[in-house]
Amino acid sequence: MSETTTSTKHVSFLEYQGKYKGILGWILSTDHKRVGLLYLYTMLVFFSLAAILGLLMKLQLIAPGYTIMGPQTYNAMFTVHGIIMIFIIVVPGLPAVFGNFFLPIMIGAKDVAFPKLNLASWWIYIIGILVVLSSQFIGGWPDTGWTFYAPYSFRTPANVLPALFGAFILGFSSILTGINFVVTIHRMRAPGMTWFKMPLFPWTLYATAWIQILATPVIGITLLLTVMERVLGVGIFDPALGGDPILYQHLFWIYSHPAVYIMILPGMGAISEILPVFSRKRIYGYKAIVLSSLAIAFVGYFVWGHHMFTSGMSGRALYAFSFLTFIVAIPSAIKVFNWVSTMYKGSLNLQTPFYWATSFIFVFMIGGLTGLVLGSLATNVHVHDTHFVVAHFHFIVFGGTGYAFMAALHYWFPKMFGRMYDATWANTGWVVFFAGFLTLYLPMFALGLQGMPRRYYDYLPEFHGGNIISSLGAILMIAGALIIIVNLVRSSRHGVKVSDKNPWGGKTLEWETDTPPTLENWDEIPTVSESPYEYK
Amino acid sequence: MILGASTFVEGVDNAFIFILAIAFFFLITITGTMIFFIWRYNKKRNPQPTQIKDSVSLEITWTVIPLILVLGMFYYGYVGWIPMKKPPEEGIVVTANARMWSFNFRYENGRISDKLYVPKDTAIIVNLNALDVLHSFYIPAFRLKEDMVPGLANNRTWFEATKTGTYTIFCAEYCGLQHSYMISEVVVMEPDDFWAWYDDPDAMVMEIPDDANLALLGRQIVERNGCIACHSLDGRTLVGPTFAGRFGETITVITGGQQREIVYDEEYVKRSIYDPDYDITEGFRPGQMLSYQDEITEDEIDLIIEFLKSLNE
Amino acid sequence: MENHTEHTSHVHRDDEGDKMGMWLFIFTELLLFGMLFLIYAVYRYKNPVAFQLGGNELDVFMGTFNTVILLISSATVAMSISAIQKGNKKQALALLSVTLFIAVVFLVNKYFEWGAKIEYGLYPGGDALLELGHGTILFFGLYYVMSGIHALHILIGIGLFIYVITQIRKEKIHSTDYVWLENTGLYWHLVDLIWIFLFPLFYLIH
Amino acid sequence: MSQEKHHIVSYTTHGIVLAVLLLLTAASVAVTRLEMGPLNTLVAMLIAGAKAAVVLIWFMHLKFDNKLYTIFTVLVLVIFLLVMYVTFFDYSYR
Repeated sequence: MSETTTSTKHVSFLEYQGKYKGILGWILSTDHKRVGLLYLYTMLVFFSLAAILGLLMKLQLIAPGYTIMGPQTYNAMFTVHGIIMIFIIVVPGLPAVFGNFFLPIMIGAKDVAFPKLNLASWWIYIIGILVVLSSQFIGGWPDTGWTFYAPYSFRTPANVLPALFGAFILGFSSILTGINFVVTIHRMRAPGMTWFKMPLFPWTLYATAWIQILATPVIGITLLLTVMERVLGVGIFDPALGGDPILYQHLFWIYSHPAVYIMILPGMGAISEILPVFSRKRIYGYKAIVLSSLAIAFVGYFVWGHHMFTSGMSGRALYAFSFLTFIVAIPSAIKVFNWVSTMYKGSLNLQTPFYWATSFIFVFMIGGLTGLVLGSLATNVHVHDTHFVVAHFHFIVFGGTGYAFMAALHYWFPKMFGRMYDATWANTGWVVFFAGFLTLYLPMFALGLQGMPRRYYDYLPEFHGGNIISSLGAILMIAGALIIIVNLVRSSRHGVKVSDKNPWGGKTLEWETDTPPTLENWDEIPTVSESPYEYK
Repeated sequence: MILGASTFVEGVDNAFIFILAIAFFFLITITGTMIFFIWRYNKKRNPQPTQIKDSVSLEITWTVIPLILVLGMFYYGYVGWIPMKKPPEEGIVVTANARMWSFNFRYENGRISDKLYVPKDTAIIVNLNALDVLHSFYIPAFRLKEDMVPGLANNRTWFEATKTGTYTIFCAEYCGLQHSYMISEVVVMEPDDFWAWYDDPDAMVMEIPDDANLALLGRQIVERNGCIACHSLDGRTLVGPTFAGRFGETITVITGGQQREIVYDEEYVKRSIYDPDYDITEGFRPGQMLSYQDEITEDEIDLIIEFLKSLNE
Repeated sequence: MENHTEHTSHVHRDDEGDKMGMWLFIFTELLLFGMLFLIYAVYRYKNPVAFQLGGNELDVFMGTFNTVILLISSATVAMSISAIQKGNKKQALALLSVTLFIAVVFLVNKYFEWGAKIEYGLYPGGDALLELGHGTILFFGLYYVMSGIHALHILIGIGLFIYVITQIRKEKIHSTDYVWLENTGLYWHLVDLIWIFLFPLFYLIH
Repeated sequence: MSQEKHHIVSYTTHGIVLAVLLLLTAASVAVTRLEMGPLNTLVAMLIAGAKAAVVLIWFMHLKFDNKLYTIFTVLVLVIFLLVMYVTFFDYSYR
């Protein structure tokens, strides 16, 4: 009898049997860890879908002219690819998966502040996805691009409304997650965990959550107005009725630029967790990283205009935005320097998460440095709306957020599933993926400099060379992604069991709970006395 | 860098070189350092880590130095860009009209062309005019890009070409189905050649010699106005119905919600050009084409009809 | 492994946290309306004359009346919180009923106001409006969008008040657990706050 | 942990606050009758701002609650006003 009580006390959240059984026990569970995994599985499905769309697009571009699809299909594909990748994958991305799973554990709490709301935001997310995808069955896919620029978005005969509504609903999910995290961090830190003893991942989630709260309503109202424009013709963005299409762009980017920081900040946080653990060293410049995260979150609100350098804005606005853009580059640079310094004189444990983390720094640097080209006025005018931009933001959003996501997944995997993945396959997947990634996106920089515009179904013969390489890279990258996903999915069920609480030797609180954690994470809320990452 | 042929090229390319040089320097140095650390401090070689204290002065150093560098980038970008925003007082004024999915260019003397013909070493001021949705006027060789925004007052740009030749004009802002085919050319000529072309009276007044090939003239009008972006000449269905083999046939159209059968005749062609949404051929969507009321004259329509007739053969 | 029912899913109560959550939600609302105000500011700047003329079309008396009653309802809701803190259930219910009533009156007014305009053809896409200039179209477009979204918030507020009143009756909300009422109050003040700006922007500035 | 002591605001205070708000409303309506050109807008916005501040401070309890909420509110307003300001960098110089 006594044995059963201990075992019930320490049953993992994966096996815990609550009010509901089977799948209902998951989709109705308010446990933050199960909600996190629900997001993970949903994202896995839709990432695969959008990645396939991306691959098909690259195959279309392997040669000029009609290759495998017509222009309407192609335009619909890059639209749906963009909407899924942005609104369904990278914006919720790390916060929804790893934030939900690890934020409460890392600050020593039993759950988030509003567990029911947390589950509700997953449901809202699912509803949003279904609305977006419903367009396929009620009138076909939209063809506006994920930016829904006015006035095309209400002139096109294609079916745009479901996508607009869906993205609007997805925004609610994002806001609710943000509110939940801010309150959780303010109210539920373990005794002794002062602000500056909080690990960096929660810190970046905090900065991110504020952006989610304050920026998402902007896109909400913008999408809503576009819906009204299409349905009622209110004229707010319609030049035929006196509206200003450039104002649409302002509003769109007032959200969508901070959204880039929603995407990247938690990734930076995850990298800041991983590097000290695998270097066996304290993170270098803890406070600098915290402050630069907050600075990015704040200044990030005022640089949206650099997406509009050729939009017809006034000249004065242009150089104000360019100037601010260069200012916001500095905090990211500071982070890179601190990460590299963390490795200095460490004892580097060369494991899969570490490979992902270092390759993150590499691709993120390329993304950031090409961002400088885009931030400068003269150069921007030439490469704006070309493949250069496409390459740049894939380096940031996929290279940055995507690599950080992979690093985090390989880092926390044993804690989440209580099993270990096959390291050889994981490393093989990383090599193939990394090689494919560079082959896919680097040529796009060259194509952009040559002047190939983006969202191009067909192109002039002079752009053929770069496109062939890029398309082959896409195939290689998808192969790498396949290896990684198969390895992880297989290992989550059949991998070697891990019972060690702390397989990597981390210092943050999540490594003090059971593997995998029990329902409420802690028998007793821990008390914190040291700052995180205190390696001796 | 790539081919450059305008006065903006130098400033823009200088900014490119400055930024890319710094970017490559940092990328190579930092990546090199990381690789060195991985080699030098990996667990086998360095089993015992050494803890290092944070250094405020180091943090300040690597905040200030990049700050100075990016301010330099801002400066180069600004200097290379400012001439683009300052069109000169005098120059040749051209109005660029963009619609889904073609450009045309109207000169001050009323001459209209589907390609932009300009003289070398002369300032060309381009009024940008979008008729339906956003387009963007992009000439990579001139390092020039500016969006064409419907309804935007004073939407213009300018350039001065420095080399004769033919350069591509792209539409860089996504504008729908045929976006990637919305391409034109800018032809830079010696000033004498340009003025000869500009003042060519034959191109101004349409005097059709008796033995002229009317169908060929019609074809030129069709091409100049970008009709073939949407209406194929070989029977394929694009955005609108094909031109091939239709003239004189009986077709089914929707007029004011009513389906009816009419003959594809002179009157129908004219109505379709001036009031495109009046009759919609069955299977196509209204609202796709704007009226060409002020752009194609009735005389030109007669030539277009000759061309359409020729397609039946 | 069937019997884990003894595990009590911890009842975590944190009124301060709940209130903080509400404040954060209010911030999202502020930004949402803030962007509408931004659009308004831009178009007013671009079409000053048309916006002045548009303002003349609206009934200042109606607007003032709605402002006054909305302010009163804000006061009654604030008082109802004091009442519940003191444990005075009856007073709280009475004050909330007044608020609820005012909310309904506000919507009825709006209905008549909109109805009169729509009859004239002054609605997006309406014949009378399309004949007027671009600036006026924008003014009325914004008028309908902004007061419409505001009215939607009033509607949600009515739902919240009905819920809170029933909860007070059921003694679910009482002098030591009234965060629901407090948050509903915050929400209602937000609705008031927005109207405080909508009123001069549409009805007053000529 | 959640039962910190709460300040109970008296009915009188609420009454005074309401009176002030109604007075400001009346002032706002009255001022419109004067012809002051562009100043009209400014005055109307200032009065609206004052009313909003009164609602925030008394009705929404910022005066009595944790100072954190005041900081948040100010921060949000600052961000909003800056966004507005930056947007007008475009429109004022177009």
